[in-house]
Amino acid sequence: MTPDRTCVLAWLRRSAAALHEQRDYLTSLDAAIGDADHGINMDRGFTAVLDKLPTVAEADVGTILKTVGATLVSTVGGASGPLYGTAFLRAGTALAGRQELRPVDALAGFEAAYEGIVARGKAQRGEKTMLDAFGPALDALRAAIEAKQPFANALRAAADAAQAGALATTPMMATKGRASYLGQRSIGHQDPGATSLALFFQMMTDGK
Amino acid sequence: MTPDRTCVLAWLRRSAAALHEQRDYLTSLDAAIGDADHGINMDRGFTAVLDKLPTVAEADVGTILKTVGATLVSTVGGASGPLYGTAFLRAGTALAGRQELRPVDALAGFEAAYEGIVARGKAQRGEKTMLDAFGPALDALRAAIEAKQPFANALRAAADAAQAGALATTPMMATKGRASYLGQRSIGHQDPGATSLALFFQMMTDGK
Amino acid sequence: MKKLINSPESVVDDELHGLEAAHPDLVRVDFENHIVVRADAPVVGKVGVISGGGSGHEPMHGGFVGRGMLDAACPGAVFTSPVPDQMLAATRAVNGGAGVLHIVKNYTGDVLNFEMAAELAQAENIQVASVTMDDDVAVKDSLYTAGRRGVGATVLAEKIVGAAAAAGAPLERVANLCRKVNANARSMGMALTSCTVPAAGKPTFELGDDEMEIGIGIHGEPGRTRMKLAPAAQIAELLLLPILEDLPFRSGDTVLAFVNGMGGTPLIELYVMYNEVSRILKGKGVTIGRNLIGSYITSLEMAGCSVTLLKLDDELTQLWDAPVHTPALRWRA
Amino acid sequence: MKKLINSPESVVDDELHGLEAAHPDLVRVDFENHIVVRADAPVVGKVGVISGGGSGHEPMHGGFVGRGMLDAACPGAVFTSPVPDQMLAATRAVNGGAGVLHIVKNYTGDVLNFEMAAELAQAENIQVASVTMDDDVAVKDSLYTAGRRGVGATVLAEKIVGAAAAAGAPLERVANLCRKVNANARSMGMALTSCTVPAAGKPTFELGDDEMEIGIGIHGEPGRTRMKLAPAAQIAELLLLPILEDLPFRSGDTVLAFVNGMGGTPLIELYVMYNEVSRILKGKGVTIGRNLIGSYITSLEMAGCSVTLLKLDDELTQLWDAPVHTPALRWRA
Ligand SMILES: Nc1ncnc2c1ncn2[C@@H]1O[C@H](COP(=O)(O)OP(=O)(O)O)[C@@H](O)[C@H]1O
Ligand SMILES: Nc1ncnc2c1ncn2[C@@H]1O[C@H](COP(=O)(O)OP(=O)(O)O)[C@@H](O)[C@H]1O
Ligand SMILES: [Mg+2]
Ligand SMILES: [Mg+2]
Ligand SMILES: [Mg+2]
Ligand SMILES: [Mg+2]
Repeated sequence: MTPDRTCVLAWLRRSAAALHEQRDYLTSLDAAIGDADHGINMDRGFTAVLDKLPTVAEADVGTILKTVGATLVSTVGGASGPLYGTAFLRAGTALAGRQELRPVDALAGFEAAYEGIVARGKAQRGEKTMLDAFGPALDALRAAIEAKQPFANALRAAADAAQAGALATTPMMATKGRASYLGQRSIGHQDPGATSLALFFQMMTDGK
Repeated sequence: MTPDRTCVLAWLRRSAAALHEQRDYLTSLDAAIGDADHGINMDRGFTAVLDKLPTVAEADVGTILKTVGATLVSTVGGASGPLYGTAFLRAGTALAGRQELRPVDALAGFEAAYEGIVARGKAQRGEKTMLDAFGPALDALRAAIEAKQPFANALRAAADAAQAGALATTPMMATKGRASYLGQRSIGHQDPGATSLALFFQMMTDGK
Repeated sequence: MKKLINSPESVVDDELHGLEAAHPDLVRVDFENHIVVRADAPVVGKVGVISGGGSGHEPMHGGFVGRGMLDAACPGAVFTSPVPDQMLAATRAVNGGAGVLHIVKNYTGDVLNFEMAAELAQAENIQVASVTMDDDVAVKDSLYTAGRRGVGATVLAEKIVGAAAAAGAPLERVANLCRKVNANARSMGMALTSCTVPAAGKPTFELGDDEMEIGIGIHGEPGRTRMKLAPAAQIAELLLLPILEDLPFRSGDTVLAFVNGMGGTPLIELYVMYNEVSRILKGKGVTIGRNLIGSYITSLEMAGCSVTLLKLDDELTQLWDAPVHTPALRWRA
Repeated sequence: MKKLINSPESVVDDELHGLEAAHPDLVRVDFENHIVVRADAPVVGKVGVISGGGSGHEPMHGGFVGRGMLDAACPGAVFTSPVPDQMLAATRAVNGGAGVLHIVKNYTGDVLNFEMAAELAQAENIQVASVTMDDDVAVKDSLYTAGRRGVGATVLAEKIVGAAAAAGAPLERVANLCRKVNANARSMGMALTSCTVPAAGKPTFELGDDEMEIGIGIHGEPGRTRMKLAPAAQIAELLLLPILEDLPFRSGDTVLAFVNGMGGTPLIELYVMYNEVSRILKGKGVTIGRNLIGSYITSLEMAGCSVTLLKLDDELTQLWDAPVHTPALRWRA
């Protein structure tokens, strides 16, 4: 079954619920190497997204994602607001007008989102940021789709890679974002942004 | 043996040592119903007194006590500075020129000291102040001296009465000084000033 | 005990050295007599205004020495009234021939030590007037207490009488103004945490994680009641209602509202409190004509706040608005 | 968590309501756009100066809006950069036709959000210049970090460029002045205690009773090193030496020395620290031409301090001395 707008809306709702539930956990990760607000920021942003979703209940996937991006830019603040906001805005632009998403469409959307984060934040993989979950997820997704695996399997592979990528930030030394101020002391803690990013991929495999 | 200037000097030195040793205890009593400085105040004053004593090593008892009083006024501050200072100043005036102290002299000195505290602080017995140790001590001293008991016994009786008086401040409600701000909440704590006062009497019986 | 100090013994002197180093244009510190004196004292023909009390309440009083406020301050040891020698030296230093006002906060120690100093100064033929501040409604003024404590109104009085003295008012008028401020001002304070006297090394009282003290003084004295922590709106009521009832302040009155931090309270919280105070006063028909928000009369690092209301009339308002230039309070100068 | 607040959700708005209630002559708060704007903005023909950042640093920035300093401030949630919509609204509100300066503290979040806002404002044909402040020597400015953080120098820059804008300087000069302040200022901070983000409800980090953090930022971020508590003299060295070496400041230089409290630090301790700072600088032959002592850029109720040195010349000194009238900084006005 090809996922459609309804699937995307359901995914956003599940993600909002998961962020709300993980709010304190994400915040505690940020307390260790940042400023103890990542969970609060994401929860604030996705609470606003939930409020906005009814206005795009009938819209195409591109419009839905752009609305999410604009809402995040306007409500999250911090580093994650412009980064996640840009990601969703770019994905929305890439998927303008779509009612359904073939696997290659989904891949194009994620690639645009990833490039948006890179363009905005000027980080690369290995700097202990959300890119370290997103990058591996994207690689896994691309490989699975190129190998013509069933889409559900591809998403599962991406989610596992995101999760592994998030865990792999623990031994890294941060060189971007607030955690970079800690230098060596940032080692040994999992990156909050990578953790929230992995959660979005997980929510594509859960509850289906 | 009739106590002389040397005994008075030795008593002052013992008192200074005892106040230094009891500094934290007196301060903790003041923390409960005051501002946590009584031990610090008294220790500061008597450290200054110790510094001053050599200048009156050859002086008469009156001069010694007046010097102590002036030193306390100039170094203690708080309520206890003017009160103890006035007490020693008045006792010194009453004992001007004396080289030795007969029991009646000592009594006269203590009476002058007591009246000095009353005049300065305008308190009466029963208000949970140093007077509640001083009053009973004076009564006991007067009674023993009038009963022609040996001076050492009289001092012992006064010290015991002072100690009992200090303990008896615990159930009192303070109506003078800083502890009075607490109203009912001042009940159940021993008064720091009464405690330091009892210590002076105790130092007349110890180490002899 | 966590403090930015060198040692409990040196903290007051270190602070005074810092004050002098920072503001040589405004104050000089006489370390022999342990007093803070206006740089150009005595001002000939002007009434001198001095105050003093224990240290640990900074910026009060040393931070209020300068132009248009105090001529000298006498800092005691932490939370301990200064000794008469200090007040005598300060009185001499600021006497410009028009006499000297002693502003005394009503604590047994302050009162007794200032009293002894005034006796000594008068013996030197310096004209001295003393006014005792007692604005704290947390303490019942009855036979059963040493009377109300002097707290926040002292800051307002020092500014207002300082302006009158600067304008050339004679001693009697300056003293009467001080009495007028005291008569028209009421305060009450609360604490979220205790403070730690440096020489004592541990907190004066212990409060549970969910408790607060209402009716505290400025020396880490426990308050009159311990309560469960409450929202700012409720705390504002607990402080304001006794204040309003006491004077009383009535609908139609104009006041100066002073929301004061106890030393460890960040400004964000003081503005939250001010918002509640202004809301409650609006509801009672009381107009806030002037305000002061900040940590001006503190208890070391105690977290908490106090509120002072002063009923204003034209005279007090004009004197409040007059130029002032001190380390801690400055405007129109 | 012990705070004078109504709820973690309302604390920022409650504070802003308090700010507006207290200073209607200086600021108005636009709650729709969540910005603090100078009461008489826009001033036609004057360069508008705005700044912003997370809340929890009060009085920065809202307390610096008024005459001779900022035209608007954009308060984010506690410790969270504001969103571009706020900076865009502020830019529109203060644009008097001469363009708008954005003073941005160098944090990824602030930089990205201000960048988006500047793009949007420029699309509306408002001339915008952005200057990023990065004065914190605790962070190595290398490939391996997001660059130095903006801290205390921001306060000084806002005062100085505010004065230049008030005097009619064009946008380019105002922006260059801001860069000059940043280039000539260095800061470093330390903490005795953590702070508690209201919505998080518990301290961001835990410090032992005998420990301190050196090199902290202003968001409760842990510092670079944790050490045993030390006397003020030693803490002053730990903060000053990296500052002095970095610019470097040299014998013969004249500086503005800014000793800042982190929110929970009483003034007595800041003056103790100032005394040590002035002693060390004297030893190095550096003259303190101006100073600022108080809690101006804070981290909620954190206890601790930061030191900022700004190398002064005549231009900077004159602009520093120029009249300013804001809720938190006021002189000659
Ligand atoms: N330059 C960057 N590029 C990509 N991601 C970044 C960058 N800077 C920070 N991040 C991510 O943002 C997360 C922090 O987000 P958040 O706590 O909401 O913002 P802030 O750091 O402003 O408080 C980090 O954990 C990291 O994953
Ligand atoms: N009016 C008074 N008359 C007699 N003694 C008093 C009076 N007021 C206070 N005291 C005594 O002073 C003691 C407190 O002294 P201290 O703590 O040194 O001064 P302060 O209260 O100024 O801090 C009290 O415990 C009490 O015994
Ligand atoms: Mg964060
Ligand atoms: Mg005491
Ligand atoms: Mg005392
Ligand atoms: Mg943040």
